[in-house]
Amino acid sequence: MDVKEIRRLLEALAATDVREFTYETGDYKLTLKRGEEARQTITYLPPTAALPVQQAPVQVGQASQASAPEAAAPVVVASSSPASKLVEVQAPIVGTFYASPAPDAGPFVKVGDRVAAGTVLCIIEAMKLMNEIEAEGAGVVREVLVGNGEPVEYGQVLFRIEPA
Amino acid sequence: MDVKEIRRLLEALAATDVREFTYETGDYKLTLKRGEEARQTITYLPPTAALPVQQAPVQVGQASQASAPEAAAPVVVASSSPASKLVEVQAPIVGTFYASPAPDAGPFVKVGDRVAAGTVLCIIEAMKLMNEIEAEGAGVVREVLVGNGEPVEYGQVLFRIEPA
Amino acid sequence: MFRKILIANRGEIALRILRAARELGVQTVVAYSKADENSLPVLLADESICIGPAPAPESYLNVRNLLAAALVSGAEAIHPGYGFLAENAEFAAMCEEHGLTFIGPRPESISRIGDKASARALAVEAGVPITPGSGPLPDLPAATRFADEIGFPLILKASAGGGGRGMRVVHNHADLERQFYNAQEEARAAFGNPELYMEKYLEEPKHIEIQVFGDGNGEVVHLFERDCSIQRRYQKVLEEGPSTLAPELRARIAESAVRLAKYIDYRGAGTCEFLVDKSGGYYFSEMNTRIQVEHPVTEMITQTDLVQEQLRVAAGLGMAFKQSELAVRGHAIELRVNAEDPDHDFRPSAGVITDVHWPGGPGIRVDSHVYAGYRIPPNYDSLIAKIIAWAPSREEAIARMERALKETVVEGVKTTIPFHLKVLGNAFFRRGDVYTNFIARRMSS
Amino acid sequence: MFRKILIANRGEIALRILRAARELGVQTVVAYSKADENSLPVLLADESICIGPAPAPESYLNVRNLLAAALVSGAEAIHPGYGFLAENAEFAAMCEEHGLTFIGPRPESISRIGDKASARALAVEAGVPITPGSGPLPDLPAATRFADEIGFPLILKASAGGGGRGMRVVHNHADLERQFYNAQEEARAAFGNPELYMEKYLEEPKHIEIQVFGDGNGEVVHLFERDCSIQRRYQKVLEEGPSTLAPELRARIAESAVRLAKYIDYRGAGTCEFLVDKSGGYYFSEMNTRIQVEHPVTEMITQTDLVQEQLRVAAGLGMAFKQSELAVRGHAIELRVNAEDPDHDFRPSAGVITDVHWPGGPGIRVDSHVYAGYRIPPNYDSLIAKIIAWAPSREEAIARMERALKETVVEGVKTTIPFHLKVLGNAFFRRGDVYTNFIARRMSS
Repeated sequence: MDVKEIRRLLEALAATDVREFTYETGDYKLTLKRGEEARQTITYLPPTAALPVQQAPVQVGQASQASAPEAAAPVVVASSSPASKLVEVQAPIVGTFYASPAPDAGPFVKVGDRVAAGTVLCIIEAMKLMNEIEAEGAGVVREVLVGNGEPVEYGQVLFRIEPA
Repeated sequence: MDVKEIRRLLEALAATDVREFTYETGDYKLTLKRGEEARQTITYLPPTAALPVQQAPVQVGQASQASAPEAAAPVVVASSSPASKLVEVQAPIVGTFYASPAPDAGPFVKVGDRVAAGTVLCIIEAMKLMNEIEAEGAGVVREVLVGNGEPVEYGQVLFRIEPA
Repeated sequence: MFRKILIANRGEIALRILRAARELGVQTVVAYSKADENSLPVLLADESICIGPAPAPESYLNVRNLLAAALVSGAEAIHPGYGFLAENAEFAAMCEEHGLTFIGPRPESISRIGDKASARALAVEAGVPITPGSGPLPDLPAATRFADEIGFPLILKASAGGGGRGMRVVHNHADLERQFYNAQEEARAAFGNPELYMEKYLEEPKHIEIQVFGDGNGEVVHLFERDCSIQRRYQKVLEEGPSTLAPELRARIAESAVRLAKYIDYRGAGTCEFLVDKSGGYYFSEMNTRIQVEHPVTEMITQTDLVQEQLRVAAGLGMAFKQSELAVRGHAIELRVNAEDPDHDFRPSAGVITDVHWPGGPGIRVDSHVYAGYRIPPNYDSLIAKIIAWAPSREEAIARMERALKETVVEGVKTTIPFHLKVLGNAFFRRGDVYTNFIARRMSS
Repeated sequence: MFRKILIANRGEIALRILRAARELGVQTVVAYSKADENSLPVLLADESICIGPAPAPESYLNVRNLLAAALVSGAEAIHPGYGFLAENAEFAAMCEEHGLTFIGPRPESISRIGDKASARALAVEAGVPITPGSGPLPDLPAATRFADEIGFPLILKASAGGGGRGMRVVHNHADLERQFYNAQEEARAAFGNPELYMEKYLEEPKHIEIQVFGDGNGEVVHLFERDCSIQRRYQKVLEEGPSTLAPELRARIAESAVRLAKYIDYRGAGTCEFLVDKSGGYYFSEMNTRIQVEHPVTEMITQTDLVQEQLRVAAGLGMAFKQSELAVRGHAIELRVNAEDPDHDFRPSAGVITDVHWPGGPGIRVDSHVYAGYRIPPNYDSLIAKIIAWAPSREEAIARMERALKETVVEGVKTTIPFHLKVLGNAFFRRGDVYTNFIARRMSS
């Protein structure tokens, strides 16, 4: 660990309410206390042997965890709120979203509709193929997030459904 | 860790509200406490064996620190502790340090000597001119930090004097 | 010129293509996997579209999603970069079927010259030398006859083998007798097929490759050679141009490459790889039908922009290069900075790049898609930057590269920079004494 | 070549010199002020030595400490960079007196050609055109006679003035009559001396400068011109090369610059500045006896290294350049990225650079001494980077620069990048229609 790293660590800590900090490896140990008095502790326990460095393994005793895996972020946040008991239906392929089976037909589903597992929710056209997207479980459609004819990317949220 | 790094570290710390800081490796241990009530000390225990020779090694007595005026924060901290009532005499110019008036003469001052304001402490030779460096006030020489014939840069600490 | 293209790749080459497109006023759509959501090409693109989860087969190799992404975004052409689908003839053909221009050679060129055996046959037809090789060898006497004809050393290979497995170098008749039946048995065990063949074995060859460019209408130029002899486990580590070979030999190899590319009326950027032995013999080994990682070496010494040229040729605007206008100026070296730990057998060092400071100043080019705070996904290769140094001479280019590496800072992951510094400091390297076994033979410390 | 040199400067030029020295195997001692303790040149230097507190007069202009620093560190030569002591003849002379090589022209060259009045006289002697000017004008009739001789427009200047103060443009006799005595009174009030003189006033001139290089033994070459017309309050904002002037005119201006430099047997790098009017008249205005901020433009289009060349010539190794070998290839543009707020009258924006991401890829060079976490000291100028784009043509260089700026990130301080983007997008700029009043006249939005 060099000064730059320590400095960055200090900056990172400044934004938190961490009071004491200890970092110990076979090579060195770093301890840090701050603030008026203080009792919270963050202890950074680096891999004893050789864990993959992949995800900075910040083991947090008390306080927060800055490095939430960003991939899951929005989904997880949504599901932890009460209003978000909703299940998201995501686009499994890239293509053009169609809400109805034909230009002059009504939509497969609209907000408020009850659906069962297997109910067709929409079509995604990709490579001239019409792919029907079905509900995975029963529930009520609460949100339709894509307009008819719009392009959708992989993983894009199409519907939110309140499970029955 | 060299002086520059420590200096940078101190600056980084100065901007925070860190009270205590300890950094320990097999080679050395660095402890730092600051803030109102703490006994303010900076201890830097360099490796007993393998001191880097090049970088003027930090002479560590008590509350030592090689860093100079502009890194003001730590200096202030240091000087408020009882042990660090020492006054630093810094090089006002760049040049070659001479401890004695002539090659065969004894040093102007040595550790333990009493000095008065105006006592010549050393000579810094720059551009073939011998510049006498005088004590600014009375006191006892506690540390001599530069060897005879060594180059000194601007702001380098030459002596520490305990004011009378 | 195209109005909009889709970039079907990631990392530094996606950024490279984006830069070329942007400078030509072409809009970019970057197709990306979930793992690359926060990558620089995605952040800089005019548009981006997620084409699947992190695993490449479901995203960067997902033909259906890539084509759909191009179609729904209104892109007129697809640039495949290198790797992934870049040399996939079927993908190229599907692009054309869907009215999308594949920025690369014609699909049939990819299949004809992309296949190694077929490429060797084409080279023979075009009069380009290849390493002499036998047909299938039923028994030791057949092998001995071939050896008498071609001379030692030779290399025994399993017809069904690949990736270097089961190969044996034989230096004389005794070797051959001792190894032949063992090799047959090993081939049977490993591949279920005992069939063997032999090729001339080149000791300490140089890996020399010629950059070619064709307009698809019969015109082919070369942009001189790159020396990519410094390899670690068949992975290029450092590439440079021009090579230290004699000018006359360099010209002959380049002429052979042009002849081969003309023979198949090659379109776009391609590379003909040759092995060159110490007696000046050179042998075509394969052709890469795409832009290569090391293309900046050629760009620096010829002051061209190969990726822009790919776009121009694909858009039907013809080739800006004329052979008579192309010349080599100075010397360029490219290093591949990988997030690997050279102290631990180059194991990948994925993670977050906490701080990065690339070199700058005269003669330095950096192609990198990383930034401070970027997390290297574990799903793809470990290349994080290419640093290229140009200078009037090879000696100065080496000095400049050393200077550049010493001002480079990458924190958070291990990189191959310390290893590169060792290569640059190696006395054999400095005098150009480099062959494909350089790292094994000269760096085993 | 020198074994060790002292760099008596800071910021990007200190780093530039360090890079040149390092590539030549020369050790560097960076002399720095307390404010620059954590600067990149100090961090990268072989040695560094503090020469005083932040204020420049006590550090970078502190001759005694600089010379002592060179002597105690065993440096053999001092590179002054630009600014500070770079054009101080006395400092150059003191270096020589103390056995140190001053990397620049001879002291007497600096004093002879560095002084503006003396330089004009030398130009006349060497047969290089200067803007016609009068001697002191005692009264209006004398001024009128000069006006009749030279023709309007003219500019009235106070002999004791400077820095643009007290100057008045007169377009006709009525103007002159109205302004003359006012100007005398103003000069008396401002400078205590009413003396006036007049010069031909050039409307919408281009600022064209010729890079010259002399070996100090009678040989002088030129490295073509830079067009630095785009200025804001006499500060250069964007420099490019070559200019859009006709080739014949460019050649004549370059020839004049070489004639002047030869006339004083100039040694090292220097720049002769000219004003060029729309009718093709060109007038020497001054010579800068040092390396310039915008030297990378010339390096990019001539593939040279001017700073390395300064070291070579200073070390007595002669000049590597031959006029016949020098040629312009392509076009280069340099932008000065300043830590200033273009939305608030370009006020300095000192502070900590919290994040920085420079552009890369083909044709881009970045010369910058800053890094993430670097605190810009308030004591010096606000230049934080020079971005240089090279491409085969001016149009492509502009497109490349725009691409580069759009991928640049500097956080923590305001920069002039948004302003540069406006300049690059300006239609007059794009067609090369730029004169020294460009920003005032074409950018007043």
